[in-house]
Amino acid sequence: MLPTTFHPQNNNEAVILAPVHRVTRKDLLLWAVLLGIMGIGVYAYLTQWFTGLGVTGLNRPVYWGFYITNFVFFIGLAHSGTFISAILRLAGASWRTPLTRAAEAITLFSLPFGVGAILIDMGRPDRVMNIFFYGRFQSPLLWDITAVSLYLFSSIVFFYISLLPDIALCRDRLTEVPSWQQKMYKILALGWTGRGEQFKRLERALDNMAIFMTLLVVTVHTVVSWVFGMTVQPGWHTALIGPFFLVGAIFSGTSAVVIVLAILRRVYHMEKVLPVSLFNSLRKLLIVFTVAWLYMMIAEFLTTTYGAISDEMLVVWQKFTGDFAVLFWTMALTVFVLPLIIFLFLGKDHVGWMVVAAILINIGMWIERFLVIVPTETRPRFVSTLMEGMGSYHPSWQEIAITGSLFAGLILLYVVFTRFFPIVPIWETAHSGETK
Amino acid sequence: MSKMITRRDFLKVSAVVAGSATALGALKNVVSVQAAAEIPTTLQTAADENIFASTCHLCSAGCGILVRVANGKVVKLEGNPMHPVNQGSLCPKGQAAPELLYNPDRLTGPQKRDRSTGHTSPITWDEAIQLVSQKLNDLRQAGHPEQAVLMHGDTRGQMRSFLVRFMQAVGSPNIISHESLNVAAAKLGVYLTQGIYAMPAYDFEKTNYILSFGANFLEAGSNPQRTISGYTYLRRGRATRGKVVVIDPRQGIHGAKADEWIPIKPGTDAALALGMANVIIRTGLVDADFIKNYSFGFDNIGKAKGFRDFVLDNYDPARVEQITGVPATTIARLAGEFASNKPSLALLPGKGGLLNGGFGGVYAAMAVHILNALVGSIEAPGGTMTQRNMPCVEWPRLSSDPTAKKGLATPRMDGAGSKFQLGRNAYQAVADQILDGIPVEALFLYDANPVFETPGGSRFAEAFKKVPFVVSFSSFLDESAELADLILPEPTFLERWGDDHIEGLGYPGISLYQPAVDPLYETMNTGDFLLKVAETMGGPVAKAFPWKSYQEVLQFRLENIGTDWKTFKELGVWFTPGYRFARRGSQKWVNEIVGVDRLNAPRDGYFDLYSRELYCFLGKMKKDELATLGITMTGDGTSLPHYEETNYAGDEATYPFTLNVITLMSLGPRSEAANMPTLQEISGMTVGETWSSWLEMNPESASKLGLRDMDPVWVESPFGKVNTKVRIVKGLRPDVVNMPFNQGHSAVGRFARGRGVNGLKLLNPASEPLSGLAAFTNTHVKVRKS
Amino acid sequence: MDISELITKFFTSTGPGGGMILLVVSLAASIYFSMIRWILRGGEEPEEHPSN
Amino acid sequence: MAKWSMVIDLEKCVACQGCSIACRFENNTPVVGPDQALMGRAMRWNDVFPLPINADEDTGEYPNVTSRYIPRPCMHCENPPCIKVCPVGATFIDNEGIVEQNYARCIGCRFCTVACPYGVRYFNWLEPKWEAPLGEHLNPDRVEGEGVLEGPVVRPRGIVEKCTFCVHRLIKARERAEAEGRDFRADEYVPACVQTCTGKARFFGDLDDPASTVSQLAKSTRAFRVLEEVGTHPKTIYLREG
Repeated sequence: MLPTTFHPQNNNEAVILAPVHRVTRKDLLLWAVLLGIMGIGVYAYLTQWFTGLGVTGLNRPVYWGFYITNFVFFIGLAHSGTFISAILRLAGASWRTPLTRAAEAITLFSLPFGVGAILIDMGRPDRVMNIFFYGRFQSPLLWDITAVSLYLFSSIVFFYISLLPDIALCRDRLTEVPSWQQKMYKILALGWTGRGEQFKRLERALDNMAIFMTLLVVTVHTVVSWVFGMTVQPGWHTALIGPFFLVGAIFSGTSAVVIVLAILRRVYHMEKVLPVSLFNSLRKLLIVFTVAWLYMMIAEFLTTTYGAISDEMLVVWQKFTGDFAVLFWTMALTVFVLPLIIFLFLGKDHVGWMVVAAILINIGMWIERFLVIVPTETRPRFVSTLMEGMGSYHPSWQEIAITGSLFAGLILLYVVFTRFFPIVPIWETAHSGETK
Repeated sequence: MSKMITRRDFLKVSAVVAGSATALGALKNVVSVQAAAEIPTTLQTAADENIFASTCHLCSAGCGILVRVANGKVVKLEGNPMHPVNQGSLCPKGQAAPELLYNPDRLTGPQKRDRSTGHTSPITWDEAIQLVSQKLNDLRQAGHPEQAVLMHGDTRGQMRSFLVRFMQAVGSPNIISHESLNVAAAKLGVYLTQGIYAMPAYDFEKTNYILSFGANFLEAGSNPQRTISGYTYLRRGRATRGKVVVIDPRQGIHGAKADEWIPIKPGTDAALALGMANVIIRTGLVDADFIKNYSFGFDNIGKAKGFRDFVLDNYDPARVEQITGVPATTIARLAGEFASNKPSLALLPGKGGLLNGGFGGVYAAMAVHILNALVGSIEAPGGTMTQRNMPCVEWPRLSSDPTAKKGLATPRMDGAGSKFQLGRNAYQAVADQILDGIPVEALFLYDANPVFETPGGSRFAEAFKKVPFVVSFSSFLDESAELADLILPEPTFLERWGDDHIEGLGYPGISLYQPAVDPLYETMNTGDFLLKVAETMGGPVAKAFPWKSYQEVLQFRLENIGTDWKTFKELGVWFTPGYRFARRGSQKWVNEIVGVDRLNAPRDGYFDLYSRELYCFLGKMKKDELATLGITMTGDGTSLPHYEETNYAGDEATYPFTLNVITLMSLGPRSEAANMPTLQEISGMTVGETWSSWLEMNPESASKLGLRDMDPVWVESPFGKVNTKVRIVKGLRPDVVNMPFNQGHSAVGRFARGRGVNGLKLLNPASEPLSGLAAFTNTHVKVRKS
Repeated sequence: MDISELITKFFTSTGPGGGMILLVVSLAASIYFSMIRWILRGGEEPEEHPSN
Repeated sequence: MAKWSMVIDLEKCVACQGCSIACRFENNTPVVGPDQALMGRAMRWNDVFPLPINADEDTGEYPNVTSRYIPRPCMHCENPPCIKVCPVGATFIDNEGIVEQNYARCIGCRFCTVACPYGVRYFNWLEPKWEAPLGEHLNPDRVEGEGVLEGPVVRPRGIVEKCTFCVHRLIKARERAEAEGRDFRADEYVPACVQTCTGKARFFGDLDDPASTVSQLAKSTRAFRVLEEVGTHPKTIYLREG
């Protein structure tokens, strides 16, 4: 016998719960397509498993390519959730509440793919346990693993506890869903009642975790950057690389939230729950981030070019005018110029333009991650080691397929989640606040 | 109440401070690297191991090797430290030799090819012996033993004389060496001046100054390992560092290592050498004793013009600058340095030198060697030496029967000595001669792949069609073996007996090949095969070869080298160290150093500045007669070294570049090397290429043609065109382009086939009419983007 | 063994790193576990102090 | 304890690549074939390159062109960036200063290859293979221990390998000295590249022994180390030309 559960009063409850009631044909089709893409990725990975990393376009000296780019990108994307819900929680920005879960879900679902990208990149995935048997803490890779695994773990908890009241709500309200689904809600709700101290304690726990999560966000992406920054390679070996990665991560993560929100709003008819004002708030944030990112870029490139150390300049020229010039200037266009124009002149009260800008930013940020990693490798300090055909990188179909399947996986987890759990926190957006 | 800091507190504080200090100290350790704790390990190795001393056969240097045989497999080669040529060193080719032995494309046994179908079928060695002896006996019975022809490559040691003896016993004078493709021009230059038909050995160790005329001595000279050791000793092995000047249109490795690189206009080396001679004579820096007492033709001889006046009249540095493109001041300076930093040395090109394609090349070699004479560096410490060979036991007298005598009296089929009056061998001309109707009934190819390695090699493919019986002894199915009727594979040098004379150091020495492993396949040492053929042929041929095996032949010949067979086998090499120079004008000088090989001119110990030998051939010729030989000079000038303008194939307007096919250290001179994957993978280090060929071009010329590095190009000469890619090389004359040799095989094996293109296909296939030399550097090409 | 050596050993030798990861993660696990229990216990109506 | 070091006299080096190939046959590095080589996956632990190290260095215009070549084994840094970043201690420096690689432990993350400023570390992109019977020539030497695999043993795919100063030769030389009941001398051990060097440009020995040739040469005014400004302190020392 369940004790009677208290659920905060929310007028939009029906709207928010609407997508959870049923899995449509269209859903199944979408899931099948995404699974199909992942299947190609799995096949690609199997060829890599059985043949070796030789199936990739990686080479000497470009030892790291798409996979590591994906790793950095996905970890960066993951910063959206923590940023929106933890940092904004601490800042007391109450407008964030409707989009916290949508944002946190991005965190939760992109992190495994970030970690997966690392495993995919390993030459000997069968020896992954060596990291635990023989781990050396002098290696930044260990810092990375520590930080990312803690981050993943904490994100799950952070996400889960904020989901608890809504799971309980599903348990109590969704009586027409299949029995396995009901059972799932029942187990996952952990006997949530919403009575007594529960909501108060939940808020307290979330507040405290938010502090911790904020620290983790900073740590994680700085540590990710240190994988590069701790080497002596030109273009990487800079103290700025930590903040640089961090700002970039929050930037791309926040843009990702814009995209997700817009889609949810449209597909699940949540215009009321997710009002345009949300986009306007995000727009303001994004303007700040774009400018901050521009500042980072200028700080980085001005220092390098002004100092003009020849090793460093080789990398800079690779980006400005060399093999990566097209990518570099595309990145500049999609990360600064177009988004700023959109944000300043077109984006206000216009979800469509915001989405365009957000997509551009995410494409640009992926390219940016690529440009941080690969050009440096193409121009190592000992340039003579480059012979004909070397110092360039062309990803193979396996790398592209696996990258595609990582994105497909992220989307799949996301869309499946929205069909079983309310993507807008019902209790947090409730009209009546506290328990009676 | 004032609180006193007690001693206890003080200690506490100190401890904290000290603790932080050690922690900070630890920080330093954290960011530095510590030696790892040792995990006990053991070394596992082969159960049984042996080391065999032997000799490398992958180029003409003949380095001593120590072969490590583990569990019955050859796993590693090292240089033999006892061997004077390489003294423990070994170049990449030698190091890669296990890939020759264990090459997947080796021929595994004798085969017979059916001409009509082109199919090959395995036969037994007995059948092969029968077929060959039958053929030779048939030829002898028909009274035409001279119609058996043997073409061979870099074959030295006893095998060379063994082959000669075999062919002589059969009755054929036609043993044709490939030297007309490479060293013969230089050898002729030495012959026409010093009167000895051999490449000089150089005393690198004692010389102060080296002028290298395209000798390419650090990559692909005739004895690269010897010249490399000599060079490094000259530079850093002794107290004073010698100077090295390289004269070559291509900088290459030797130009890069030299103190000065003089990019000379191709084919004008003679003018430069004579321009320097002009300066040396004018400034009175000649070695007066040598010139006055031991040379011929410096001053005028009666009415005939001597070397001095000829050079002073014709080779003023200002004029030489016009011809060679080398500034007169540079010529004067280098000549001065050369003559005043004695002992100094002028190096003749060995392989891959850029001598002129016509007889001008021989004149150039003469002019270069005369520079050595002018500074007294002939047979002198720090100068040239005369290579001595180990005394071998004389072969038993060959009692030729009438058939053989008749055959031996016929002129050589390659035209050497007849058509090519001054030639000793005309390897590349064999095809033309056959196609011109000279009958050849049996053609043996030993260590020879003429279809690939001669300019216009496809003529050989045609010529082979007219020869009913072509036999190849190659270990690989190379381009020539593919067309042979009998393919009788010889084991690689790691599986057979053999020997080699040590060259390049002056003093005599002999180096042994011994089987490090049993032959992997049904192959047979060609020596053993010919012994069996001789036995089967019977009669005088059998009598000439009383030995049971080729190893016995070696033991017989090397009886008196000063050591017993056991010690020789153990050491792999035996030599008499220390070159003893002959005193100028002594009996030894006359008997061994100067004039020994002259056929017409007197063997009087005089070094010819005015070549009396050449006078015997050209002295009386008229202008038009000379013109047919491609010589524009008339009168005394024909016997004196002079500059002859190269008669290029392809007019300069259409074909603006001179093509130079360069030999690289990595791929070397032998076709098999192209099928060694390791060598392919390091082949084009200087330009960053592997497994392919390329065209080297000066950046200026490339930009004129609108070509960028790595652009695909057509290289076209009047004789053909090939498709390759252009590589920009700064160290190259704008009017010269280079292509690497030993790529573009259509056979040999999986690693060689279809890799790049063969630049020799573009070269003028003509032979030089006086000497029978292949014309390697007188072809012009054009280049266009493809 | 002094502290500096200990720190050095921790960073440079093989093993402690893996242990560190496990330690951090398991520490977090136990904290989170008790935190969730603490939150849920807030729902029990304890007799000692009735809330309303 | 010895501190092994190599000195390469660039004046005596004639870029013959004998060292590259001696290394290949001593250490069983595979030929990767034309396609792989074109991608830059050729394995030459000891490679030879045309200089300049720095691409914007001026090499002059024709005819005053400077061309130089440099052979590059592992630098065996005293402070190797590769070792710092290895997450599992698969690459390590032994107490004689040799930077080694344990093939049994490497996880193939390629952090070390990225961290090495000299590009001396090579990754096995594919299974190394020798077309039969080419594999017959493989050096049978291997160094084994508890969880350790080193030496010329053929490496599996997916791991990193590198120049080890032919450490198995050191072990062999020590074992031989021990078997013969005498003390091991530093001159009993040289790597394959040093042994084969056509120009006798390479010297090898103990940098801790002030009387050794390498110590003497390291003091030469011609001595320099590649990228010494990076703080890696290489024990492979070069002597300038000229």
